[in-house]
Amino acid sequence: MKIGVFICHCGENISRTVDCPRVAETCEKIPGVEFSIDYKYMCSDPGQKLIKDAVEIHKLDAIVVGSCSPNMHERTFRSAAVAAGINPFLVEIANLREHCSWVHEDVESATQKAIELVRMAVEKVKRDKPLSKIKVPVTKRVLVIGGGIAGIQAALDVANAGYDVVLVEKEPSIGGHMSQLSETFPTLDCSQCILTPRMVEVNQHPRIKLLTYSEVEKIEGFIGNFKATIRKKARHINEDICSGCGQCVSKCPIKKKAFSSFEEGLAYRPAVYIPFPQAVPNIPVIDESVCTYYRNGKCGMCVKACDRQAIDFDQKDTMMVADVGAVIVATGYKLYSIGKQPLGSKYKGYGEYGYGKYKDVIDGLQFERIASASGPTSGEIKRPSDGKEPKKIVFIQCVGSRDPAKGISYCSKICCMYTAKQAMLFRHKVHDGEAYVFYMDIRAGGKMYEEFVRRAIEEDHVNYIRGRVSRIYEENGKYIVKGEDTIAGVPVNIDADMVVLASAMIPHDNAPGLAQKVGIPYDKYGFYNESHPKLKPVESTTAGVFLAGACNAPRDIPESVAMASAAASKAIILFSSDSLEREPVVARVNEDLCAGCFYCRKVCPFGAVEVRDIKDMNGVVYKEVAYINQGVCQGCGTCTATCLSKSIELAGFNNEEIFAEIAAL
Amino acid sequence: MDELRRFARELLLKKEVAAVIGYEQVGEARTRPVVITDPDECRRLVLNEYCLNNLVVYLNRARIKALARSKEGIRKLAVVAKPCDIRSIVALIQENQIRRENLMILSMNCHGVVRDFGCEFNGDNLAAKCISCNTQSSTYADKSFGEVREIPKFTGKLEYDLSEIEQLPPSKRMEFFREQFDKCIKCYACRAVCPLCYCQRCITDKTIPRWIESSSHSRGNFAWNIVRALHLSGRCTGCGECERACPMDIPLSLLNRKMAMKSKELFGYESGKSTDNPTLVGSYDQKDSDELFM
Amino acid sequence: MDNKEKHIENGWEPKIVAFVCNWCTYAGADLAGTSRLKYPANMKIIRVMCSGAVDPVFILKAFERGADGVLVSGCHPNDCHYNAGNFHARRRWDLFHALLDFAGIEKERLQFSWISASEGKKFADVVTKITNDIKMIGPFKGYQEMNRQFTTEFPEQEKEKLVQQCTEAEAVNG
Amino acid sequence: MADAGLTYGYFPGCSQKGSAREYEMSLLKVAGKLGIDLKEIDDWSCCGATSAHATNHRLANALAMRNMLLAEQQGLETLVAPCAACFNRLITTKAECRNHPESKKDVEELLSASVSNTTSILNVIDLFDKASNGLIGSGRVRDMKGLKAACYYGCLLVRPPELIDTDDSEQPDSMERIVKATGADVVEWNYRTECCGAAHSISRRDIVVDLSKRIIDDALMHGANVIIVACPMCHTNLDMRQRVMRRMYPSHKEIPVLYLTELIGLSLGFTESELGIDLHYIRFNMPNEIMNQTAQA
Repeated sequence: MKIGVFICHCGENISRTVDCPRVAETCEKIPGVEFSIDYKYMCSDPGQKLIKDAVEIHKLDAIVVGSCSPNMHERTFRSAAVAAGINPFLVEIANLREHCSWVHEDVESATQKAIELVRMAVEKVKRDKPLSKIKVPVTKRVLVIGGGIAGIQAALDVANAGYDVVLVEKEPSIGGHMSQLSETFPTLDCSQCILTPRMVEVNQHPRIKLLTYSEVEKIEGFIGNFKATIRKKARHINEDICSGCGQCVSKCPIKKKAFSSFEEGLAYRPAVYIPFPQAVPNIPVIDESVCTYYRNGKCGMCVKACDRQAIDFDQKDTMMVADVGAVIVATGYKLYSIGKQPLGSKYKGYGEYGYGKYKDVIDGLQFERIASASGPTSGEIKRPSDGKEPKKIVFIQCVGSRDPAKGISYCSKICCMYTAKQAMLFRHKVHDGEAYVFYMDIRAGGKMYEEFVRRAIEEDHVNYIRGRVSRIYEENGKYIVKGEDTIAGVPVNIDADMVVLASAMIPHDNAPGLAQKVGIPYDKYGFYNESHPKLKPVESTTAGVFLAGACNAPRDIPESVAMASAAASKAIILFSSDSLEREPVVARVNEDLCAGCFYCRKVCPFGAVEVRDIKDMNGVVYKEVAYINQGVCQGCGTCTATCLSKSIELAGFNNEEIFAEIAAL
Repeated sequence: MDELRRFARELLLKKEVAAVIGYEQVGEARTRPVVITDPDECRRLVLNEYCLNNLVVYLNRARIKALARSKEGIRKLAVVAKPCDIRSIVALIQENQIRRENLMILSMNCHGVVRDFGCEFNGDNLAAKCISCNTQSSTYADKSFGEVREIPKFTGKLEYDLSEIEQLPPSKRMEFFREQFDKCIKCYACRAVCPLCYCQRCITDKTIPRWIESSSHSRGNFAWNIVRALHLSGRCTGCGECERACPMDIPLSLLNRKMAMKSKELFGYESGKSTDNPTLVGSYDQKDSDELFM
Repeated sequence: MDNKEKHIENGWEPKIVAFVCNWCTYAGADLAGTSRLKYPANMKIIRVMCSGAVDPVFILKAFERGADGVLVSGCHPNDCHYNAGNFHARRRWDLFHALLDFAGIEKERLQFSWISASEGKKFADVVTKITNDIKMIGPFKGYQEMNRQFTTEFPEQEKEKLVQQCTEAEAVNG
Repeated sequence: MADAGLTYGYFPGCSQKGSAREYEMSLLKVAGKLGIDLKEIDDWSCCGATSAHATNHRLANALAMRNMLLAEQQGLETLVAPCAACFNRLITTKAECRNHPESKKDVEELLSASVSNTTSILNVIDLFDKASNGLIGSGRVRDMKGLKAACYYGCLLVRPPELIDTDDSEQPDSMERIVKATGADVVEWNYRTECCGAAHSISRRDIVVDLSKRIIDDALMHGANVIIVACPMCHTNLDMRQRVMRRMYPSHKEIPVLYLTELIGLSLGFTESELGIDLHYIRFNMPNEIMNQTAQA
C-alpha cells in the first residue's frame, strides 16, 4: 500500500509551534509512506489539487492529512480523495491544530507529538478498509408526538408538503397550553382566536391522521423506518357515531366531583366531558374514576341522552401500529409544582408562598384562565376563594426559575413577558386595581418585547419592585406579601387580595420515560437534548427524530412555531429522496465465531442486534448467533468491546486499526 | 446412590433424556465424568465426596449437544450437578447457552467435597469453595438425592489468603501475581474446564489482530491471566475448577473470588443466583457509582 | 527532592494514551484547542466512536507498548450520543479498574473522566492532572520490565535478539 | 427513628443544665416512660454555639466534633441534642468535615485524634417523629384535647435546608404530627419559622421583644392557647420576654409556652411540677376538660 502524507501549516496556526517541514520529512521514512509534503493551506483549492496530483503521480492508495480537527475538514479531504479516485474511508486525519499546535508552546515537544500523531494515523490508514455508504429506504410519513401549537404547526407543514402525518395527543383534544391562554404577548391578540382555525385545519386535513386521547407505547426501528406502537385510550364514546352535540355532557349528574384540568382546577367538570367548547375533535370522554356507572353499574343518564347510541361503556384501549420515516417530538412542558415539596420530588417547592394552602395564591396558567373570556369567570378578574374582584394583585416572577436552591438553575424565559401581560390585563379590566410585580431582572429579548414591558410600567402603571419575596401569609382576609425592594434597600410588605406566581416551566413527569421509548437523550431536568446547540437545534441525536417547542427548553409561542416548521422541513428534506445514505460505520458479526451469548444484544442501545438461527442439515437449530441490522446500528461499538469472543468488528474503527494506533505510540 | 441409578435408568428407558452425564468411581478416592446413553450402564453412576468435576462444562460441548439432537428436534440431557454447579447452569441459561427445558438436573444434598482426589474426606481436606458454602441444595434441581448432612468444619489451612494479599502494597501485589503468572505454561486447562469459557474461538487464539501474546514471556502471561479473570468478572460462579485443573498450581481463584466480591460490593450482583436476573455485564443502572470518573 | 523532581531531572517524560469518544471528549479536546488552552504534550488521543467501544485489552496493549498512563473519557451520563454506551462503559471500568488494582497496578495509571463537548477547560485540566500524577509516580517499570522478561531462560545474547524480534513483530502485527 | 429499647447518646449542652433545665427534666421523664434509653455522654463540653462560632471558626468546629467523638468513643451511634443550637452546630460541623477534608484534618489535629464522623445527630422532633404515633399514642393516659397548640419551629431546627433532613424547611409538619399524637389540636398560623431574635436576647433586648411579640400575636390571632417549642432560646424569648412585652405594650395578651417534651409529658400523665412547667414565667393553666379527665383517672 502506498500512502501519501500531507502536512498543513494552516497559515501559521500549525506551523507556529510545529515544525511542519520536519514532520513531513520524518514521516516520509515511515514504512509504507510513498510521498510526504507540507503546504500552507491544505484545505484550499491549490492544496486539494496538490493531493489529487500526488495521488496520480505517486499512485497512492491512501492518504493521511495532518491538519485541523476532523470535525472541521475531514469531509473536505474525503471529497478530494474521491475526486482523485481513492475510497473516502482510506483517508485519516491527524489533528495537528486543535490537539497539538494550539495547546502546546514548546516547538520541540509539539513537533515530536505531531510526528507521533501522523505515525498513528499512518498505521491506522494501512489497515483501513474501503467502505461504501449504506442505503436505506424511507417511509414517507411523519409521527408527531404532542398536539400543542408546536405539534400542530409541524403536522400542518409536513401535510401541506404532501406527506402523511400521524399526530398523537395524550389529552382528549389538541391545542395544548396555548388553548388555555387568554391573550398573547406582545400583541394582546386572543390566543384561541388565532389557534382554533389551525386546530380545525388539522382535523380536516386529508393527510393528517389525528389520534387524540392516545399515547406512544414504543418506537422501534431507525431513520426512515420507524415502527410506532400507539395506545388509543378508551374514550367510551364511539367516535364514528358521535356528533358532538353535548347532550350527554349536560345530562351527566356528576357535577362537583372532578376538577377540570383545562381550567387548571378552577372549575368542575362532569364525568362525561369535552375539555373546552372549541375542542378538536369535539367528542366527549368518559372519566371512569368518577362515573357512577363504573362504580355500581347504574345511572346511564348519558346513554338515555344520546340519540345516536354513541356511548360505549365496554370500549377498551386499542393498540395500533404506524410505520413512519421520521418522528417529531413536541411534547411541551408543565409548570413547576410550587406548593409544598411533593414526596420524592427533586424540586423543593415554595412552602413559604402557601400555594395550595391559600386559594388566592395561584399560578400563571390559573390566572390565564381567570383572565380568559371563555374561562370560569368569563374573563372577569375574580378571586377563586370568594369570587370578589381583587383590587391589589402581587405578581412574583422567577418562582422556581433561576433558583438552584429549589432545584432549577435555568431561566424559564417566558415569565417576564407573561407577567407583564397579566398585570396589564388586570389593569385594563380593573381600573382602580393596583398591580405589583416582584422581579429579579426583566428579560424581554424579542421583537417588540421590551416595548411591551415598558408599556406595562409606563402606561398601565404596573409597579415593578426589584427583589424577592420571602413569605406570604394570610391575615384578616388579605395576603401579606413580605419582600424586599433591593433598589431602595428596604423591606416591603404588601397586603394583596390575590397573588400570582410565575412558576418555572419544567418538562412533563414522564418526559424521561418517553425519551427512553423514542431513544433520545435528555438533560438532568428532563428536557430533550438537541444534537448541536447552535447548528442542529431541532435535531435530536437520534437520526430521524426531531424536536419542536418546549420539550427541548423553555420556549415561547413564536419560537415553538419556528422550531416546529424547522423540524417539519428537516423531515421533508429526509423525504426528498426514496432512500437514505448513511455513514458505513456499523458493526458486523462474524457468525462463524459468534458464541451466541447475546451480550451484544443486551448492551445495544438501539436494539440493532437480532437473533439468527443456524440449522443443521435436518433443519434443527443447533446454534443461535447475533446478527446486526445495518440500518438500525448507529455505530457506537459498545457491542464490539463487550463481545467476549471478539466476533464483532466496527467498520472504520475495527480492532486491528486501533491496535495499530496503539502500537504506533 | 441407588435411587439416582434407578431414576437415571428410568429416564433413559422412557427416552425422556438422550443421555445422562454423571460421575463414575475409579479407584477408592477418585471419580471421573461419564456420559451414559445405555440404561443398563446407569449402575456405574455414583454420588459422593469425590465428585469434584463440574459436569456442567460438558453441556455446552458440541459432541454432547449432538447427542441430544435428532431429526425430531432437541431431546433433553440429564446432568448430575452439585448445588454449586447448578449456579453455572443458571449462568449459562442467562447467557443463552442452554435452555432449562432441554435439561434434567439431578442434584444432591451436598455436604462438601474433598480438595483433591486421593484425600480422606474430613475437615482438613475440605475443598476451599465448601468452607463458607451456603448452597447445600438448589431450587433449580429437578430432583435431589441423598440426605442432608452438615459440612465438616474446616480445620486445614489455605495456601493463599485473599485478605492478606489485599493488604499488600500495590508493588508487592504486582510482584506476587507476576511470579504466579510466570509459572503459566499456556496449556489452557483452566479454560477447558471452565463451564463459562464456551467461546468457539477464545480471544487468546485470535491473531488478526493479536489480542494476547502467546509467546512465553511475562507480558503475555500477565495479559492472559488478567483477561481471563476480566472475562469471567460478574460471570464466574466460583466452582474453582480452573484452579484444580491448573498443572502449575497458580491460585487462579484468588482473582475470581476478588472479582465476585467486587461485583457484589459495587453492584449487589451474585452470578448464578437466578435466571431472572439481568447479567451484570450487559445491564446498567443509572445510579451506578460515578466515583471513578473525573 | 520529591519523586516528581527526581523523575523530571532524569529528563523523563511520561507517555500517556487517551481513548476518547468522538462526540463529547474529542470535541471537548477540540474546544480546548480553539480556546488556546495550554496543557502538557505527553498525551496522545485515540479516537473511538463511544467510550462504550473501548475494550479493556486496548489498555493492556497500551501498557505493553510502553504507556505510563491511560485515560478513558466519554460523554457525561445521560448525555451519551448513543444514549447508553457510557453507562455500559462505566460498569466495565468499575470492574476492570478493581481487577487492575488488585493485580497491583497503581490507580493513577488508569484514569477515567466524563468530558463534554463544551468542557474544553476540563479537558485541559484533566490532561494536566494525569500528566502530573504520572510524573509523580514515575515510569511504569512494573509493566515495562515484564516486556523484557522471558519465562524460559535464554542466553543473554539470544534474549536481546528475541526482544528485538518481538518488538518488530508487534510493530507490524499490532 | 426513635425505638423503645434502643440506647441513644444524650448531649445536654449548657442550657439543659441551666436556663432550660425543665426541658431536660421533661425530656428524661418522657424518654424513661417511653422506654427510650438516653445515655448522657461522659465528659461533654460546650457545643461551640454563638460565642465560639461567631469568633473562632476552628474552635467552634473542634468543640462540636469533640462531643461527637466522645459519643463515638463511648459506643453511641446516635446522639440526641435537644437544644436547637447544639443540634445545628453538630450537624454543621459534621457536614463541613464530610465535605471538606482539610477542615476534618484541622479538627483532627486540634483534637489529636482521628474522627470517623459517622455519629448521627437527632433533635427532639426527630426523636419523637415517625415513632410518635405508636409510642406516644400507646403510652398516653391524658387526651390533650382542648389545647390549641401553635407549633413554633424557629430557625435552627429547619435551616439550612441542605443540611437538615426535614419534610419541608418552609412548611414543616413534623412537630404538628407529634402534637396531634398527644390529642391536642394544632392551629394554622403564619410565623412558625420566623426569627425570634435568638441570642440577641441579651445584647439587643429591644429587637428580640419586637420579633417575639410578632410571633406571639400571630399565634393568638389564629386562636392558639399555647405555643409549643423545641429550643431553649425560643423558649427564653417567647416565655421570659413576655414580661417585658407586658411592660412595653399594656394590651399584651399572655400565652403560655411549653416545650414539646412537656406537652408529651403531660399526655403521659406526669404532673406539671414533675415536668418543670412551674419553672416558666407565664403560667400554664391546664384546660378544664383535661383537668376533669385527670380527676376521673
